[in-house]
Amino acid sequence: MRWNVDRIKHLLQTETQKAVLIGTLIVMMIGLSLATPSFLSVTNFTNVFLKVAVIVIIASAANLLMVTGHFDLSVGSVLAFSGILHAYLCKHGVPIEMSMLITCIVAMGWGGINAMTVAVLGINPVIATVGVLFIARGFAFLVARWDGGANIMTGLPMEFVDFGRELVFGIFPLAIVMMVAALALFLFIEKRTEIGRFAYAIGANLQAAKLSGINTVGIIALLYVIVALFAGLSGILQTSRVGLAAPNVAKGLEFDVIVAIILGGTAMTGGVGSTIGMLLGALVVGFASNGLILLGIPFYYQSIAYGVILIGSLMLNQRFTNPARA
Amino acid sequence: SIAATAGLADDKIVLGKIPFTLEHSYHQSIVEIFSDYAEKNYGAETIVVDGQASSESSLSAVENLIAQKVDGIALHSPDIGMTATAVEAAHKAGIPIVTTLIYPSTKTAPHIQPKEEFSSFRMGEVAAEQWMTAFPDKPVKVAILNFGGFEQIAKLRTEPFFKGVQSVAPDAELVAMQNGFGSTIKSMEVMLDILQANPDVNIIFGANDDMALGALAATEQLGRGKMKDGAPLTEIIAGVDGGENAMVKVFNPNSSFKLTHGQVRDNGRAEVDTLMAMIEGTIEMDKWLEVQTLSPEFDYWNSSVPAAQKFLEENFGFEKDLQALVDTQR
Amino acid sequence: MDGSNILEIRDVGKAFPGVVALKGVSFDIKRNTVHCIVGENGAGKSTFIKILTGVHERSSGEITLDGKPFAPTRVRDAMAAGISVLYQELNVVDELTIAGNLTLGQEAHSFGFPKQDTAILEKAAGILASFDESISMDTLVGSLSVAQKQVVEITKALCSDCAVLVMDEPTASLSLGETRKLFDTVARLKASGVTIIFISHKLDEIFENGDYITIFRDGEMIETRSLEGLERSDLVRMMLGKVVVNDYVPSPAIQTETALEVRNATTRKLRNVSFDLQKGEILGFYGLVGAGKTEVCEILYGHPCAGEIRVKGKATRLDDVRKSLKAGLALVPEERREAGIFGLLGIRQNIPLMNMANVKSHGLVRRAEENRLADHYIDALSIAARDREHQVSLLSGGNQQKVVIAKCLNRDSDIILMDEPTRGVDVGAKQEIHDIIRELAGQGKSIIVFTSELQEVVQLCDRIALMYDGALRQIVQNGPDLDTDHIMKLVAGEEIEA
Amino acid sequence: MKQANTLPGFMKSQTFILFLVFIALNIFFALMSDHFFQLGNYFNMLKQSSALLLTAAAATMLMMTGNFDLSASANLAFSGVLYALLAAAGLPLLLAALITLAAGMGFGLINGLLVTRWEISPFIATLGMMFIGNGLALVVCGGQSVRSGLPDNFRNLMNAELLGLPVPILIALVGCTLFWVLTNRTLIGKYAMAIGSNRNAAVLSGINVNAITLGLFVAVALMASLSGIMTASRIGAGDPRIYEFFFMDVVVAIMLGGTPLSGGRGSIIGTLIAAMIVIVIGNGLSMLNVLIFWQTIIKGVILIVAMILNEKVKFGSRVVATTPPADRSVANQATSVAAQ
Ligand SMILES: Nc1ncnc2c1ncn2[C@@H]1O[C@H](COP(=O)(O)OP(=O)(O)OP(=O)(O)O)[C@@H](O)[C@H]1O
Ligand SMILES: Nc1ncnc2c1ncn2[C@@H]1O[C@H](COP(=O)(O)OP(=O)(O)OP(=O)(O)O)[C@@H](O)[C@H]1O
Ligand SMILES: [Mg+2]
Ligand SMILES: [Mg+2]
Repeated sequence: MRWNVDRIKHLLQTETQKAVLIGTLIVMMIGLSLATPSFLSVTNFTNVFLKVAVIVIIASAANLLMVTGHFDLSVGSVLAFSGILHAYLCKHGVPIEMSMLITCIVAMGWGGINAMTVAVLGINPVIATVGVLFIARGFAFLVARWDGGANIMTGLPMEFVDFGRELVFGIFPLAIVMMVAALALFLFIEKRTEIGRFAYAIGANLQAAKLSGINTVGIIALLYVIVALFAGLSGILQTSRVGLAAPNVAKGLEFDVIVAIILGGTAMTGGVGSTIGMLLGALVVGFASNGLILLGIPFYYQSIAYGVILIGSLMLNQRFTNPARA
Repeated sequence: SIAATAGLADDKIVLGKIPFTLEHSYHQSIVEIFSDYAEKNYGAETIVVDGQASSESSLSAVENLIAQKVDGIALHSPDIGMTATAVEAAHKAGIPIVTTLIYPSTKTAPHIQPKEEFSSFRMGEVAAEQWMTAFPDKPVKVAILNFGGFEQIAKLRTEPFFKGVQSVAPDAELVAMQNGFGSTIKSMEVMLDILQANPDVNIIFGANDDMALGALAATEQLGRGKMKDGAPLTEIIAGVDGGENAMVKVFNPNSSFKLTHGQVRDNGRAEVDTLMAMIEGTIEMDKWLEVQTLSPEFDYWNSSVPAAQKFLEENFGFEKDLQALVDTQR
Repeated sequence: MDGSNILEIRDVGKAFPGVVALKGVSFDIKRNTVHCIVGENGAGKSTFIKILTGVHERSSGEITLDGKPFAPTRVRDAMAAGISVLYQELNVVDELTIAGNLTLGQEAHSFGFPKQDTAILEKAAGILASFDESISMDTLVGSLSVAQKQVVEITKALCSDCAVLVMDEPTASLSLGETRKLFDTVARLKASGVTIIFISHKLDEIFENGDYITIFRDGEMIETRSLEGLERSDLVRMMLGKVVVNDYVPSPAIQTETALEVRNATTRKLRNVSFDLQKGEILGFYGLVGAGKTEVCEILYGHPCAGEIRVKGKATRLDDVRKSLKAGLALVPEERREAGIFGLLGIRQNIPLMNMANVKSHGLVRRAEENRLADHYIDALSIAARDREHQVSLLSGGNQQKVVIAKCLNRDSDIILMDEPTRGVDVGAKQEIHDIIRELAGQGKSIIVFTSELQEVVQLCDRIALMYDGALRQIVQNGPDLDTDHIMKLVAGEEIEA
Repeated sequence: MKQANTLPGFMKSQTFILFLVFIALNIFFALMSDHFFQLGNYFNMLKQSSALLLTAAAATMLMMTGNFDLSASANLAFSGVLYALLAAAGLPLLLAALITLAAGMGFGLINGLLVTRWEISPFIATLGMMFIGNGLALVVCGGQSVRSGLPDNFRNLMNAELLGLPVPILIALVGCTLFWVLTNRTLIGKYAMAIGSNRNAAVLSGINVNAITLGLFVAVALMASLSGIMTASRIGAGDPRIYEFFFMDVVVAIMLGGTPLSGGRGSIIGTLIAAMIVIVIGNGLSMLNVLIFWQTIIKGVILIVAMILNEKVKFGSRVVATTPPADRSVANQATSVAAQ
């Protein structure tokens, strides 16, 4: 296909959401690099990517889940629980790789509960996953308590932190590599596999999807399990990055994830959305919070500015997709 | 004055303890010490209702305990204003109440006050001294992680710490003060951003150990965070609480997390003792009485591992060997 | 009929992003007439109505109502001007009762508290009962069938005292009986001085009720004239720009091989339904609304039943959609919006969903294959769309139906179930769909068409199964000597001596 | 045609099942703890939850339209601080309250305009307002709770009694009754339902969908703001960090009460019972001296189990509801065709 004015125009028309997000990002970057000299550097971009890595890893899967019209509010708790479990196992003599495996399987178990209640029993995803949010969080605190405190840190084997601090090829932090891998996997699923196509179909019309012979329950369940698995992996990653497992981490992570997804253009009701959009959404959020700290803005004002950026970027988007408006 | 009558007829005394939030090890430990001590020394039973770091929940907790007709309430409230209300409610029900850490705005009940500000100041002093000795010509730049501006934290920890620094290095500069949300991972992310904007930060204070550990992780990721046999290289990190995780770093000659202070046991015991004194009528429940406890400071240069070992055993039910733990560190 | 114009439409145009739906139409509507609007799917009829009623804002042009400029920006404006509308899509609130739906937006109230307006309710109940006595006013609308919902909507439109009544394909899901009653009502309203704008794809209805007719094609007004003296074939030619002949031709490839046998199928609704389907045959199921046609369709596609079903001689249970698909059946469902299309997705994504094998190689979805497939069906079924990415919910009804059929054809099943395949489809497209069905039969596929339109079975099917009240009364052979009176009697439940 | 049912209709409703769960919990805790089943304790629970009940009742109506407000907690915190500031500045309490309510209403107006005029997803719009509100609450008081200089009568609102009932309970009662009446007896309730069920149908019926949605956003904001005033008066200070997960409690109460996120139906009574279930669990488990972490877990399990029960019952009643009264109508059509 040749690139011509028409095609670009068409792309702009159909991909307004992304175009606006990219525009917002560019404006933010120009502003920040003028305002603070330390903004435009490899380490800073690494920092931002590290900051959004966990969000993007989980949101890659959660995005497709939301494309089917479902969501998972338990990711923060599953992440915290997995971090604690991993640290607990390692501290009590389970080899690190083994512990990772067990933690991942247990994390998928949490996803399995969501899959069971939401996909199979048809329970409202808000309540079902909030239920798991409570349960997993409670157990995270309990496991830590059985270990004798609120955090697990001392007594961990020295190699515990190696995984999280590993630099792939000596330059890329593992968290970023995992983020790219999760993105690539879900881009691939979205664009090239049946599951991706079916996810959109389910979100667009559940009834029609069933009548078309699509295994709707199976796909929704699978996505719930993958989301939980990614939350579990993120928990392991995060814990081994800081070398400490705390049961109170990632409170409200579910909102960060949903914000990235919705900013990226995925509808809560499903049927539309894209992995790339989600990434852009996460980056807007990540650069906003990075910039606010770089500028040394006090916390209270950061909160206000963050809210304004969220609403502002969606307003911009509305303005461009819907020129008739205001 | 009101007489503490409630519950005296019961065979067993029941105390209510409202921790700030059980989500932190400090508060878990204090609850443990409180109940053990009450049981062992007074044969009293303890009911724990979590304050969930919210003044709303804490006040509800007070009301619930009043409904259960406990004999005394120990409250670590998250808010100064609410403390007065809680005290009034307890008194109205004739139940003695003791408050901790957060001064009530009305002084109508006994209060336990850990004098943290001295140790915070001292940590600032020591950190600045150590830095100035090692790098006399590198100006002191301080970064602080707090809980998002809680005033009590400012009064007891962050302000005295910075004053301590200034007392040694008068032109020390506070280059960043950000919210670490009391969390290690959040603090790590925030500290990465702070160090990006201010790579020359050389003294970092986390208003609790979790945040100091997050700051340490951030510096480590940037290839800093190290000391050479206790000699500063890139920065000095200080925290508060004095738990096991912090101590292990503090006494590790290669880590730049070097100072902390804390107190659990004395606070817990003082709460129980004061409550029991009120129940037994030896002190009046509606008179202001400030019981002060100390929050001993530990740092690599001036404290010993055995002292820290003892502190951990007394305060956190520590049963391991600190030196051994330190030795396993890289 | 005093001959004056109640509405004058001048150069009215409407552009949606990417589509010009109306390209400046001008015509007049005379007071106290039945003015019909016809045109292919997507010609712009509904768009015109929505402009008239303030749902869409027009891009250009002017309208005068009773000689005064009329530019509604909200639905209320049109209501206040005395225009009452029956929209093409069902617009009922499932969670409310019938009474709640009928009064929605028009309630008499004081300070927000609804006042029991017995007069209105009695009037509504009267209108409702004249269509269907069995439904009570406090039934939840969600529990009604599509046809009954449509009756509720008609009742709602008729309730308000209006000067202009607009009906956009009111009979698409009505039975003959209800249709008849609707026409009686139309006649009565006209007698009482109301002007009626009537849109339909069923030409009989046009000729029966209409006084004037406006023909739309591609967003343009082709002609407005009196229906008197207009020939049916001329009308079709004006609508489509071509001639349509649609007579029954027996399917050429009927074989003696049985594709499907159903024996004594019984459910709560069905009683002992038994029939065979030959290979290469088009079997029609005809009955009134609620006779159980859809129910027969359902037991072949995912619903359990008592009795025996054999597919190609093999006893099979078809109580799960995926079992049916595996056994070689595929369905074009009755309610295309709810069960057929994936509205938010493009045509390209819709078509392969029943059978991804056609767009995969090495286990992966190939975009190029998807494109090829979409282009193939857009071409084969002449789906009118901007391009293959056109969002299906924005296609006109007929084209949406073609997308559903394309999706089903892509499955390449041997037995195809089509429940009301041409509902809401224009004459041209209907002819095309019929041609597709015939072609499929010619390829040796077996097709069952469930329809409540007599003309459709008569034109299309080789054999016709007649349903009444959950029972299959008789299967008649189509042919030149088909006795439609006999059919009507059977489906109406009259006793026939053997 | 009447269905031959052994159970009366209301017993099949979700709300009734919830009510049974609620009763069962009460009996359980009454048996387990001496102090639970006492008027004083119930007054406590109602007082503690009065803000939640009020806001949740309003938010139920909003959710019936398919919208929700995540900024309620920020609004509550902001309003509490503002109210305390105004009171400390010497304004008469009534005036302070009115100004605060007006400011709190601003949240609703902005939320409503963002959602209706700009068609921004309510999730982002109200989450954005939550961040802004949280920041504002901290900014106006400089991060310190407002407690000095408050007039003596500042806490009267929440501690006074009227007719033997604590005033906060009366306020909640009046407020909830108001919203029950609005939902079940007025056109607004009907329209809210219609908007959530089929927005298009509502628009085409001439309902001013945007005005009603906006109005309900404002109503929720007003109630959140009032809750802020009540909470400030309860704790005797304006605390900017109060009740961070308030909106979570609100949403859980509404959805457990049987109102779906997509709207279309809803039950104020259901919401109130659900809210009380959550409160009773917290209170009862605390009385049993259950560790907070176990409390969290038990809360989660009860949520899921209650929802599964709901779903089962709903399923049962759906089957009943859709049995078509077929025979007569078919016969009716048949005769009419025959008459042609
Ligand atoms: N909201 C919309 N956005 C974009 N395009 C639209 C919209 N509504 C209609 N269209 C397009 O406008 C054209 C005219 O559609 P309209 O619904 O008026 O056709 P119609 O004549 O009523 O057809 P049918 O007989 O199938 O109902 C079609 O091409 C349709 O795809
Ligand atoms: N008279 C009726 N009253 C209530 N529900 C009905 C009635 N008729 C049909 N239904 C419901 O509508 C659906 C389709 O029913 P059925 O198979 O009997 O109809 P049909 O003959 O296909 O008629 P049509 O599809 O034209 O409505 C079924 O779910 C049935 O329960
Ligand atoms: Mg139309
Ligand atoms: Mg049917």
